[in-house]
Amino acid sequence: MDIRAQVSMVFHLDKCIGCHTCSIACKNVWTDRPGAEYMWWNNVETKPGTGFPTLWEDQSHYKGGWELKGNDSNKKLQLKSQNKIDSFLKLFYNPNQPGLEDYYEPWTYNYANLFEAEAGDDQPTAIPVSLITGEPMEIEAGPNWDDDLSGSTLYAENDINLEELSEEEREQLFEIERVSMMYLPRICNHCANPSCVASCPSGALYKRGEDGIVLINQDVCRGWRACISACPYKKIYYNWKTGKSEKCILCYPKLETGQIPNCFQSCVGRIRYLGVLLYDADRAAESMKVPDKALVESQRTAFCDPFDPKIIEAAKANGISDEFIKAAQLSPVYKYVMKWKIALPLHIEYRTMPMLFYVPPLLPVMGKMANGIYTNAMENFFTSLDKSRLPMKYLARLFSAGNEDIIEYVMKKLMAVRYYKRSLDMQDIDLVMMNKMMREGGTTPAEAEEIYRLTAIPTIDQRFVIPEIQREESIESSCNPEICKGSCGIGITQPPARGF
Amino acid sequence: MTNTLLFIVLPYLAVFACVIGSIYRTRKEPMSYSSLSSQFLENHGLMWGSLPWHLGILLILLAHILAFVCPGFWQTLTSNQVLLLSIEAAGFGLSILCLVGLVILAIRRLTSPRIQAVTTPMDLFVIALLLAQVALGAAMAVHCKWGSAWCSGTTTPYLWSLLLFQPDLSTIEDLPLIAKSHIVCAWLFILIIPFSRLIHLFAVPLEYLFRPPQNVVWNNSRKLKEECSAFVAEDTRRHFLKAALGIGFGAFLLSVGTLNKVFNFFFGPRLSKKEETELMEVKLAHLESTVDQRKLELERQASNYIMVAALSELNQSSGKYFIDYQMQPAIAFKGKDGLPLLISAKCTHLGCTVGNKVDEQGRILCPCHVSYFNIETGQPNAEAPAKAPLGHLSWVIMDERGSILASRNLEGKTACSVNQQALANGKVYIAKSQEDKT
Amino acid sequence: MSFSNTETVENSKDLKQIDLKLKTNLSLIAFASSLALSFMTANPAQAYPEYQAFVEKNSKRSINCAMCHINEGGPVGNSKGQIGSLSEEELKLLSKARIAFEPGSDVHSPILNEFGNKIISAVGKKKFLEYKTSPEKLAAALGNESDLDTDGIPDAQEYLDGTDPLNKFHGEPVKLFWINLNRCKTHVILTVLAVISINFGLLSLVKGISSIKKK
Amino acid sequence: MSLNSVINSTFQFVKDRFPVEKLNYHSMVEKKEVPVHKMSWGYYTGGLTMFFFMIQVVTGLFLLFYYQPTVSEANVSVEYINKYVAGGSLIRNMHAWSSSCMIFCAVLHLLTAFAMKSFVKPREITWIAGVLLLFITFTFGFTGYLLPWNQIAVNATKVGLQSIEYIGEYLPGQLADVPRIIRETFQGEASVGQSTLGRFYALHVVILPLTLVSLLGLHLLSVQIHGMSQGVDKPAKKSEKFMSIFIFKDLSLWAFIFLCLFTVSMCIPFESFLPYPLLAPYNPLGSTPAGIKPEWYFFFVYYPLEMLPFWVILLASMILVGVLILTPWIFKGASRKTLGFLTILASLYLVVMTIFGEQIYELFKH
Amino acid sequence: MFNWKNSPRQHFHRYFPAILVTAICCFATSANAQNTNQLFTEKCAGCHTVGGGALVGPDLASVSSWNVSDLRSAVKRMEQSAGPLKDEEVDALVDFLKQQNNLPSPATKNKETSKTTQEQPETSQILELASSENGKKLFTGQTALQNGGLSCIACHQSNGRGGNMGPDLTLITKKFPGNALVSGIEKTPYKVMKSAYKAHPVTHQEALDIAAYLNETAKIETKHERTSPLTVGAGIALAVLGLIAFGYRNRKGSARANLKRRK
Repeated sequence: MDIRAQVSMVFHLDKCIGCHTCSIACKNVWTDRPGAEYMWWNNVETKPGTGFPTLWEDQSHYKGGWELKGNDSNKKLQLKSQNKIDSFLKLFYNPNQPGLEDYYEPWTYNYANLFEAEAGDDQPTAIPVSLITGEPMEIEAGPNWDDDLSGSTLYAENDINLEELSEEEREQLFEIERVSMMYLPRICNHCANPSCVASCPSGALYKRGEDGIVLINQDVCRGWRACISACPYKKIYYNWKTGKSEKCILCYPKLETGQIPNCFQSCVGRIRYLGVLLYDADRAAESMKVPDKALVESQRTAFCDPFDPKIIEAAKANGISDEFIKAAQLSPVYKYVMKWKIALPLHIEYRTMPMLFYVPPLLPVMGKMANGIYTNAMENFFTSLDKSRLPMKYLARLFSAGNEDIIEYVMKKLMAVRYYKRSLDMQDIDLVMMNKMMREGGTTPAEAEEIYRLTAIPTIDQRFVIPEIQREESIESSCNPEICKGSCGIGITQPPARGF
Repeated sequence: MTNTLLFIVLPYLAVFACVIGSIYRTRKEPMSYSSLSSQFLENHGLMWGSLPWHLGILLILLAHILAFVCPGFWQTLTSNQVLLLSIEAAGFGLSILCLVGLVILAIRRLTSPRIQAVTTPMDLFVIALLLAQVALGAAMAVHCKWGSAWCSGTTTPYLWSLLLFQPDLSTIEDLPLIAKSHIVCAWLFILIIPFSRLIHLFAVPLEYLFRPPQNVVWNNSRKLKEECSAFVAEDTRRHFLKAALGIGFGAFLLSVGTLNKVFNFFFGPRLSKKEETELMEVKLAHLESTVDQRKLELERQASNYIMVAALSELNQSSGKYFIDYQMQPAIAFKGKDGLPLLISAKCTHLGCTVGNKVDEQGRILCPCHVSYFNIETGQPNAEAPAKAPLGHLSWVIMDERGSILASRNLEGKTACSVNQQALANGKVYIAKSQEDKT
Repeated sequence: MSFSNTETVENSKDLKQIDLKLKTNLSLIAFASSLALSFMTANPAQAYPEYQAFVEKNSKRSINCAMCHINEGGPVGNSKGQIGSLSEEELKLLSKARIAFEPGSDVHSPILNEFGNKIISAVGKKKFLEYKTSPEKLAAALGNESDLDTDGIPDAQEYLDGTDPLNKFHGEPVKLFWINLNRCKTHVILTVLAVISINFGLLSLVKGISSIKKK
Repeated sequence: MSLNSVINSTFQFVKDRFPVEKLNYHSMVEKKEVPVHKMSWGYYTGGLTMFFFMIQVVTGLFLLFYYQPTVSEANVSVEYINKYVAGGSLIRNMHAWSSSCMIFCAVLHLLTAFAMKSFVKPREITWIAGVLLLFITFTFGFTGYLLPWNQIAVNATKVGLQSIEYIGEYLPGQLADVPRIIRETFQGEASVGQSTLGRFYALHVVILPLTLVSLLGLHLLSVQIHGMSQGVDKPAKKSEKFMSIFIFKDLSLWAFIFLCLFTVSMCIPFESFLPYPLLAPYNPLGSTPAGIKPEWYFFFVYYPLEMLPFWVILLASMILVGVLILTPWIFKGASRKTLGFLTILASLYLVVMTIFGEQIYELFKH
Repeated sequence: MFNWKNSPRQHFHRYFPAILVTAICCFATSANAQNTNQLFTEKCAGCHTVGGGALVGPDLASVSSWNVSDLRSAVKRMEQSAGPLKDEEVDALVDFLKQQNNLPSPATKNKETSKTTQEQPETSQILELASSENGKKLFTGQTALQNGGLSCIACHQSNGRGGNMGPDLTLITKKFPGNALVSGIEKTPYKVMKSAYKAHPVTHQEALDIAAYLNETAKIETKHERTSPLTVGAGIALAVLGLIAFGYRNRKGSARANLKRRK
């Protein structure tokens, strides 16, 4: 048993309003540099939609993540993008690497023209110019080009997660004026079994042992770009100016000083939760060796109960500090993921064991009623699930590798909590009904109350339980800071400019 | 002069700059230590450029290195006609492949505005140089074909001579211009490695083959406990690497200087006729002197009388050495009485051979510890380390017919049968019977 | 042959004053020279002990006749390389060598070794006889070009040092050291580099091992 | 005192010197530590001596390829090695130089060991083996000197052997003949000749090396068993592992010494210190050439021998040998200070006699 | 009149201005001349001809117009290449070269005669001592040269096979008859070869064998290789390009370009 602590996250999608504040907060701090203009370590996508980079979920195309190989007795996880030998051939040319055209060409506007243009008949305009070449350009795409375009025939309909939907269901989904959509904010999942780390030929990518943050050592990175195609979430970006890859660093400089990462802090909807999860590293890769539909359950078997004395002992033996264990016990993530089991990983079928969990949105589901209004049809509380605007199949593709039972369980619980609170406030549901509903939803009044409290009215300390990391001190006590200077995400020992 | 500059100065300069520059750049600018991929900016042309180029040049370089490092093996390979033809064909094919790739890369770099945003003049120079180099190589395959065969007699010895710090241009200075330019370009190529994107040559991520898939860096107390020691182990490994490098390089240097010598030592010299003759003469002389020595011994075993000298040859001032019956040196003088005076030359101190020159006081000197012996009495001087006197030897004088004319025994008793005049023609002998008594 | 008393007294005085061994040699030499002089009329062979004396005094090394002669006992005698053992033809050569009064003639005297012949052909018999009184001039007359044994020290210098001009492995140690160091600098540098490198390696090894031990 | 108790005490003596429980790799090599203090350099002298011995073995084997031990061939073969064989002169010079260095280091080792009081219980055996090794080393020098068969070699050997016979004059009665018999056994014939050469050759190439190696084995074994001696009065605060820190430091010193030896051998033929008449092939009919003296490492006994009566030297050397062998018991109680003082005296004597011996001798004569 | 292109060492021309004179008739004239001719072939013919055109060194036909002392010093100067020459030998060579003057000769005729008169005796002599079979093996490198030199075929063609850095040797015996060829092979005084074979000399027997083989090749009709390695090489290049195209046929195009508008 190799107990490790992971700073993990829960995004409550019901609360996301798609305002992109998180993206901007991140951009302003981390990626506002030449070469990084097109990077969005945090972005918010509209679902159904193709996302950023376009169609990133299409792994037949990008070859990200792990593949389950071998027979029943000897199952192996293998990188989809490369094996050890052909990775050397891919140094010269990587056929799966997304190019600039898969993202967008970053641009600015020639604002000076507004002031400096000579007097003429027409209003002077600020024409877009490329941030790469400096030439005037046509804008063809942007980081959230398909924002709110859920009904679009180009973007929404090409969503790869809609593959299994029948033609009927699709048509129903994209019915004019009744489209439904959800927002999906994404940052790096800081996976427990990251494929990007495994793919890096130079060994520049690494996972921090004490908090599980995945980082790239810029001094070791040689720009072979294997990680870019290996990451199924396309959350590693290539800096064309420095020739190195970069990725979300979970604002570790803030985390280390007990502060909240930028995107978390700035979230308007307060959808984000951050806390420590204890997991068994020996089980991390093992638990990913099961059939797709069992993955969510299997992943949960790798997580540990922070209250179990045995686990605490093992964790301490492994160097996990008391602060971390305490944070794990208070962790909102543990509650969502393990206690209530209503937060699910995104695309667990990539088998990287992502450590960012989403509470699936209930609103688009509830939105479908016969006449477009909510009713309290008491006889069959959960009928709306079958007739959901956003089919369960679709959500299952996103959050449970196609296992609709899990989604249904989550939805029922969420709905039960909602009805429970409603019954308390409105008093329009009788107790027997309520109890029956709570049973069907798999919850209890106490739990429902707890869920409600953490979801709707949490304090900032409840949302973000950040342990005392004190990394500087521990670095100083174990390694010369001068030597370890380059071993952080973008903490480079040299300016990001290339000579020669 | 030009040749020296291009083929001796340039290579050393290039290799020196390459080694020092690369080490500097790896250590001080690890950030810039890659080739700055442009696939992100331009995806399509790169495949047709990069893949053929890298595939071709890697195999060609491998062949070049093989030819230079194992010239013997390479010569065996190329002496097989079929193999030679295959090597030539493959080499030419690969150079064409390289050319195709390079041209596409060049076009791509010159036409795509996005790529120009990350292009430096050095990149263009590198492409131009590589184009020239590969074109020269391909041209050699046409105009000086079977270079894979003739290189082992020309460029390989040249490179080895450079490696051994004994630059020898003779093997390449008469090569056609194409070949010489190819060599110069190669040195230029090495020269610019640390100053250009070519540095990525040394970034081959071989460790990827051996490392575990996940890479975890610890920085909590677990790190202190385990991974801190891993850091120390890393440090240790670095030390061991340095040690291996140092010892290996030292051993290499030593063997460069000595292996050849050691081999030649055991192989033995190959003497010229003249040297051999000289040596034989010396050997013969030594053998002859040994033979003389043995003859003397034999004579002393066999004959009763040993001739010392003719009486007329002896004088008072300078003695004549001879060997007595005990195989010890002795000196023969002429005494004041005109009769022979035979005295042992073995110093009674530590057995040195006493000198034969008589000084003004009628003494002879043992040079070892400076004892003066009076030749008349045999007594050493008072301060001498030698205490015992030198012994006198008995002698006889015989004429040609063997009749004894005079004799002296060990007690110093002299018997003389004829007059001085008659004695003058006699010869002095020592006698066995007399000696045996002592 | 007899010696006057005065000479003997002087000699014995000298003996006490000056270095004993050297003096012995000197006396021997003086004796030999007088001996040689006495032979002058009967035997044209000459030995030039002044030179030997000079060299021994100058260099503080003892030498014998073999510096210039074939036989270590000098020119006179019946052994190999001495006049007594010469054949008809060799005698002719000897006489030819003896009349080589001017420098530059080709001398192959059978009693002289290479160096002796070199002296006569380079200096000429006439000058050679003149220098007898000031043997140090001989070195200047020999010049610095000739180095018969190729050890890097010119013959003239070896003559002054009292080292064997015909033995490559004999010379003033300090001079030989610098000359040979210059000659074998490749090897020495290679070895220095090798040793530096090996020592670097060994010290790293020590560091490596001690860092293991610390752990 | 019964026989039994004698046997028992002998057994106990050996048991103390070679304790079985320490006869294993772990305690002999892995656990062994070398103290670090201001006299630590002394610990390196022994290794250095061994290094020179190793050089001697290697170069000696090289020379064996060409050397021929006969009176007619010996000198020519040496000349052949010198002149014609590639690297021959280098090998020969190395052999010669390193022999001198080996003796120097051996004496230095003896002196440091003495000063550091490294001979007390349980290291008596180490000390005695070491003293014997030193004698053997000197014998090596003596026997090897003859092999080139040139003037100085043969004459020096003659003198050396004759000195043995000289001892006889001081022995009573029947014993007086013993030294002569010893000399004749070594000499093999009436004067130094082919038989002597053969015997010396056998001694130098086979017998002495074998003896030395076996004694060296004993010496090293006991050194490893008991570890390095404390060396100074106060136990050293620091110590380093013998394996592999000390070993590698030793190796690195060896490498440096090798460089010096190599350079010197490359550049200075060791003959160049001698007047060259001595290097001519031995001439049995000639007189002993002037300027003859032994190798420098015999100066400390040679010059006194020249100055003082023989019996004084004889007595002194016998006492010296006795004292050397019995040192562990004689100086058992002596303090390191006393030993250091004695060592300084001894080394002063050695240095003065070796460097200024000749001048002293000249002064003495007048 | 004179092929300047083939003479690399231009400075020699100061000593040997070009005039074509025949060398051959001397053969018939005297036994002494025969010896001299032998001497010439041994010492000089590796690099020079008399009236046969320039090889490594220039044609010596012209030198007969020189005065004797110049010629002597010129011959003497060649000692560094040809090895020590005795005075008699120098004289003989000077005489030999001087004699060429007497004989009128158009170049073409000269070459004719050289083939018929000079070649025959020596050729047969070579064939006696040598095996052209071995020669072929040596030439093509099937057997390695004894001292480790490169086999001829690395740089020379014979019978349409071989390298082209050096000249084609198929018809070399026409230019370089008999002993001249042997000595040329043995001494290798040519520009690239000189240094390459310095450390790996060709033995006399090998030279004989190779000469014998070359003698034969002159008679056989030249066969040309059917496929040049260059064509094969170009084929290989094409094949690899094809392979790349095949291997990456499924590579990713632009994802956005692949977005299809559903209808």
